[in-house]
Amino acid sequence: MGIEEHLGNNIITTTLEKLVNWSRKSSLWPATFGLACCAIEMICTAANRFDIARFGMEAFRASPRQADLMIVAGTVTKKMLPAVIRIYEQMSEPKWVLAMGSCASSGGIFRSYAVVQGIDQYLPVDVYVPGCPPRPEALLYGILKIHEKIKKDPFLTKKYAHLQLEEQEKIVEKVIKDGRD
Amino acid sequence: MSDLILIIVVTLIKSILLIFALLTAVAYTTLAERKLLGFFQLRYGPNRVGPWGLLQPLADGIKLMFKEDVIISQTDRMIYILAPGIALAAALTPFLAIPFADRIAPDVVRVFGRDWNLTNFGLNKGVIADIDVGLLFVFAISSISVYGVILAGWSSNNKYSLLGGIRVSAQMISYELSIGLSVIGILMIAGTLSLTKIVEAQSGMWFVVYQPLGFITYLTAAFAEACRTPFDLIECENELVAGYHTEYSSMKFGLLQLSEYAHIITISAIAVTLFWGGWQGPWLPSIFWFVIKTCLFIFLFIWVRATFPRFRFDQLIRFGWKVLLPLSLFNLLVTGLVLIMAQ
Amino acid sequence: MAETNSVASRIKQIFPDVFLEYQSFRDQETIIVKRDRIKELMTFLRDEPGLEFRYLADLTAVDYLQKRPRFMIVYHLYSHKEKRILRIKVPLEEEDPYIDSVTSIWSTANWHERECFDLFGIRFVGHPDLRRILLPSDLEGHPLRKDYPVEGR
Amino acid sequence: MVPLPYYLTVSAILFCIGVCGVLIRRNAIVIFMSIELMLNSVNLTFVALSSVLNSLDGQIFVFFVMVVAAAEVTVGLAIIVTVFRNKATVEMDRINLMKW
Amino acid sequence: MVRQETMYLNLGPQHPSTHGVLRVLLELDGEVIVRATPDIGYLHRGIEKLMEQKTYHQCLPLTDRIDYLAGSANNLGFVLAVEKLLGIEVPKRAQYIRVIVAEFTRISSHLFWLGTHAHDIGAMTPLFYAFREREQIMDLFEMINGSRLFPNYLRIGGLAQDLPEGFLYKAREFVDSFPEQIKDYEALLTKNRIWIERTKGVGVLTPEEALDYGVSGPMIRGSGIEWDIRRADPYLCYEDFDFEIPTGQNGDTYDRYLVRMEEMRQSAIIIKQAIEGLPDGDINVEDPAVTLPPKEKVYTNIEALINHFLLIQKGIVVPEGEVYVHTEAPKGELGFYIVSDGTTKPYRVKIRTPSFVNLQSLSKMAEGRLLSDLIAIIGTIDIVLADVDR
Amino acid sequence: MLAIFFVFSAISVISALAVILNRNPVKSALSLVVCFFSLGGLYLLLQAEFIAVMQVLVYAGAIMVLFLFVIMFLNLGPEGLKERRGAIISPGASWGIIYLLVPIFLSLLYAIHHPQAFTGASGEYTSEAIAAAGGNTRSIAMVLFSKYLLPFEVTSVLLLVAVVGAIVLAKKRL
Repeated sequence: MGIEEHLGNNIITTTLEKLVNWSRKSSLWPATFGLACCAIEMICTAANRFDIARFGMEAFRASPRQADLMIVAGTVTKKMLPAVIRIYEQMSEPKWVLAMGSCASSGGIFRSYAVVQGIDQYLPVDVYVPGCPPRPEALLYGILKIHEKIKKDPFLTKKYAHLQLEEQEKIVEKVIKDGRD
Repeated sequence: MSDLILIIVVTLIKSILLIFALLTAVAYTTLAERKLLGFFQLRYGPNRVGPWGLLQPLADGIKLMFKEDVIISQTDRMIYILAPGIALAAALTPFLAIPFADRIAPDVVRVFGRDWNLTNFGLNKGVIADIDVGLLFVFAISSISVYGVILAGWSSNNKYSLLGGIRVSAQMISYELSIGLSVIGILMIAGTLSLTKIVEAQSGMWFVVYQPLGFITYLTAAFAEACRTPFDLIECENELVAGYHTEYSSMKFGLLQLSEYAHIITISAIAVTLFWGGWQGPWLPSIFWFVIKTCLFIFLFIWVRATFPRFRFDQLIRFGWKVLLPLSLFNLLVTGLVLIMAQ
Repeated sequence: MAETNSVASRIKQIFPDVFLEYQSFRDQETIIVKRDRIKELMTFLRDEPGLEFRYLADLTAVDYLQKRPRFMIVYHLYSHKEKRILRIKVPLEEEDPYIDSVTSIWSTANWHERECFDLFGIRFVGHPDLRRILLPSDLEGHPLRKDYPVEGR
Repeated sequence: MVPLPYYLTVSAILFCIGVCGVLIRRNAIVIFMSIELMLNSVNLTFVALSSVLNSLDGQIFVFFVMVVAAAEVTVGLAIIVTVFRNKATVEMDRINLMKW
Repeated sequence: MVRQETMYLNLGPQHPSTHGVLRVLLELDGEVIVRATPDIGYLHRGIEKLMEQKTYHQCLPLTDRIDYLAGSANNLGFVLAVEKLLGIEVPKRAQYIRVIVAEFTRISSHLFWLGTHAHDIGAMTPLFYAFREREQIMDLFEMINGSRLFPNYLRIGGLAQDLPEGFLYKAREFVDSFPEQIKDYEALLTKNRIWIERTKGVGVLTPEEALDYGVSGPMIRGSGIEWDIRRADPYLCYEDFDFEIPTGQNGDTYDRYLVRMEEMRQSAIIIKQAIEGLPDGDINVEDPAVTLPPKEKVYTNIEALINHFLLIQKGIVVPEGEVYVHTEAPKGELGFYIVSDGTTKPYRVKIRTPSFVNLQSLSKMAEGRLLSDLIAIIGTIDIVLADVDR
Repeated sequence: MLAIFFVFSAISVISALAVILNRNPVKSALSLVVCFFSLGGLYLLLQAEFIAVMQVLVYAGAIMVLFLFVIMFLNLGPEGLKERRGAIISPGASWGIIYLLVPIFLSLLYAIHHPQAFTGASGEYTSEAIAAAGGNTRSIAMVLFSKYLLPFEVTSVLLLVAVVGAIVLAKKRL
């Protein structure tokens, strides 16, 4: 995390918290992360008709280090899973995950040997957007929901919920195991 | 002694004001780019954050500041941290010598019950340091600016960043020569290296009239210098992910981003100073002219970005050596001949 | 029909030892051959004037779990000149299913054969780089075999 | 005003450091950089003396030194690149092109 | 101290210009590619295996998601294959409508290719221009069956429903204005020096190599071989329409660009002809074993109700046999090889996808080129990773 | 004045030491850049503005970028940037250095502190004369293009030869 760890818990922090949350919500840069069909609708969302730029979100970052929001757009296969997790871990805090489409949420129609049945088994998903693929409007609605969530985030008054080290190790182990078979 | 204090104080005030203005300008250049790109691409661009999206840069800045700062373990820590600073400093420093207005204060100011004569050392002029070799100074500093990129690319310990770093050093060698040669025509006409004198020499006619070819070569090389489309090879997201700043996050990334846009402003300001009469212009106060002209150039940069594809790396180098260099040499030759004839 | 029969009969004539059967279904011709001289046969089909199946459209396998022989390799050849599809099928036994690679005849067979190896476990002898192509390299089993559960093991 | 010997001392120190670099380093590029360092220390003497002696010849000589250095660096680095292509090393101990 | 070694660079599986989740292992000497090895399978979803568990109609939504830029084109290939197995032919009106849908799909797929390809080479704006038109096509798709990306409009033996009112008018409107809009892109790219520099002579495939690598669609036509399945092996009623097959001469990226641009124009011409010649009549075959009875009959007629019940519950019974049907999908030859064992579920479906085969030529085209060229080459192959991996 | 001199000279000496003592060639090159900068500062103190700016422009801006480019270009491999471990100075060499350098350095110091060695006819370019002529740059130009015209022209030939030579050497195939 950034500066806030050095700040105490006092009267200024609530105002600061509001300001920072506002800025985080206003400049939520997604990582370019298209996996399958949903990526096309994600690109449509960024294109001129739906224009995600209105929310200051057109800065699709190719480097996960600079992104705030990971839109898991599409089917996650078991071969792809380690890469997905890695990208998530490369993103710097604070970060949010949006599972776009039924494949990312639950595996969708692909109940097969190769497909991960829902990315939420491995990543903390903030918002699920249903649909196969969801329409751009649906994605925009999901993003607005994330905005609401960010606005309520008490990151200063309550310490940010870091994953504990052991938990993290467990997840990594699970990934390695599941990625294998 | 009081003179020295005066110089220091006035220069400090001017510098701080300028830096503040510049950083604001840089922040809003990013917004302008996003809005204009939206306009070119049949979109709206940011419009939800504040009225017309005007608070967007502020939000971006605060967000970046409060983002986790990842410093990768296998990196050269010091250089990694230093690089964004070098980049931004090198992008802003040339403004030291660029005259941005005619005069910004009266000759004599009365403060603390004392008259201070500001004409000494040109303190009332719209330039921070009227350096005798201003032009050379500007180019010397901008030749330093590649270090920020090279070091960022090298210290990130990432192959994409490294490729970005290598690209910038190779590409810089190919355009730096033409950018230097293209302004020599100006030197020959103005007969001075001081930027204020160059601007004053343009009171009759702007140098772009005498030096159209020089201007074109300068502008082309300037696109390469600012690493903008069609020459944005060092960070082109489609090839090198994010190029030299792939591994940067938080405010360090913000600084690199700022330096990139600051570079655009600097380059535009130099172009205005050398070719488009600097602050010269009728009716309006001089500083307005300077700002308006610079903004036009920034607009041009964004326009080109929306229009052109990207050159390939070797094509840029070939272009630099085989097209720009001969052109600027030819320009030099013609200017020399004309000057001799005129005598 | 007669024309196609002529393909079949020519193969029968030139490769009598491997020719097994000729089938036709919905205007599509199938020739079933043994695996022994597959490379020779394919080279013949590619280069023989009047046939010129220069284009390997597809290469795959079918797993007939209950039947013997269990696997069937299916080649779909296309002739741009004759504008015609020809299907060549080669039966393979369950134990150690292998067949000669046709990569040297058509470069495109490279990935098709790798895919076949990946999903069916069929070995292509003489293939330059026979690795798994679609699935993670450490996966066990071959998913398109009928005895592999659809949701994986 | 800084006395002349001060400049000359700094220059001498830099020169000696450059000599050290040439002598002790194996990496051809670093050796090359040490040579540049020596050239620069000499430049410093030139400029210092020219300012003391009220003559511009020293500065002009520095100008020429820079030109020569630029030329030298281009060719030198080209040689290093070529050697590296053939020998896969830039270590001086291993570059024995003259010995067969 | 240092070995001269080539650098290994891992491009992907998550990289902005790999069009999804392609991974390319690169061996670089400086920036020159010594060897490029594509590594695929990051989107392998086991569609072929899944199809073996589903009835023929249940397979249809799966085919949509193979090449997700051209959902209807995949539907078409599959239903044609099944219809061939069944030995039926759909009525003329259905064929014409299928042609219209297929060609719209081709245009939308090519528009997406154009946008991303241009974006890869660094021109941002064509992407947005292309999406302007693509959204219009999406609207048309939404009209016919309610969904944008995957209309899932085709059925075995016909169509899900007849065209809605106003569709033809809007389609006509689009087709009429489209050639004008193509000029916008051409103005940005075709004569642009940088674009030509970046694409001419990059990724050359000679006709022999094209055949050897089995590439199809615009790839093989770009190499100068005039082979279009719509013409060579006409399906639906493509022989009714008058259209040209554009070909290139040099087989480079620029030629393939021109071929695809021209194909979009030709598609618009085909659609225009189809709209003009659209016959009246049924849209489904009159075969109770294949087609669902009309809804009003299901409510009033017991026979129809049982028929409906059986078709939904059990599915269509397809006779034993095997067929390979190939169609000209936007990206090339899309082949469905279906083995039926006489039940309601396919015994084995092999999908011969164009991208899978076309992608194989990547290593050949990229060898000895620069890293930037690789990006252009990936763009020119026009891959969709779901199409490659299935 | 003296304080500034000491700052610059200290920086230059320290960075020069860093050039030869750093294992990593990239860091050596960077130290050299710093050294050149501080030398530029010293030139400024000596009122040689033109030379100072040229120092930054040519040495720091061009030559060192070339160095960095070559270093990065040759050491692409991940291990490449690290030199082989072990002493930079071999024991034998260190004695040689002491025997060789100490006398050189001492004799230099001796010469420096006997300034009669440097007395010569004072030139005409005093700082007042330079100011009157229109500044350092203008005066240099005057001398360069009159007295030193031939050498100046010869350097252009030299540069041309260097460029041709470098291309011939470094290009894989012509």
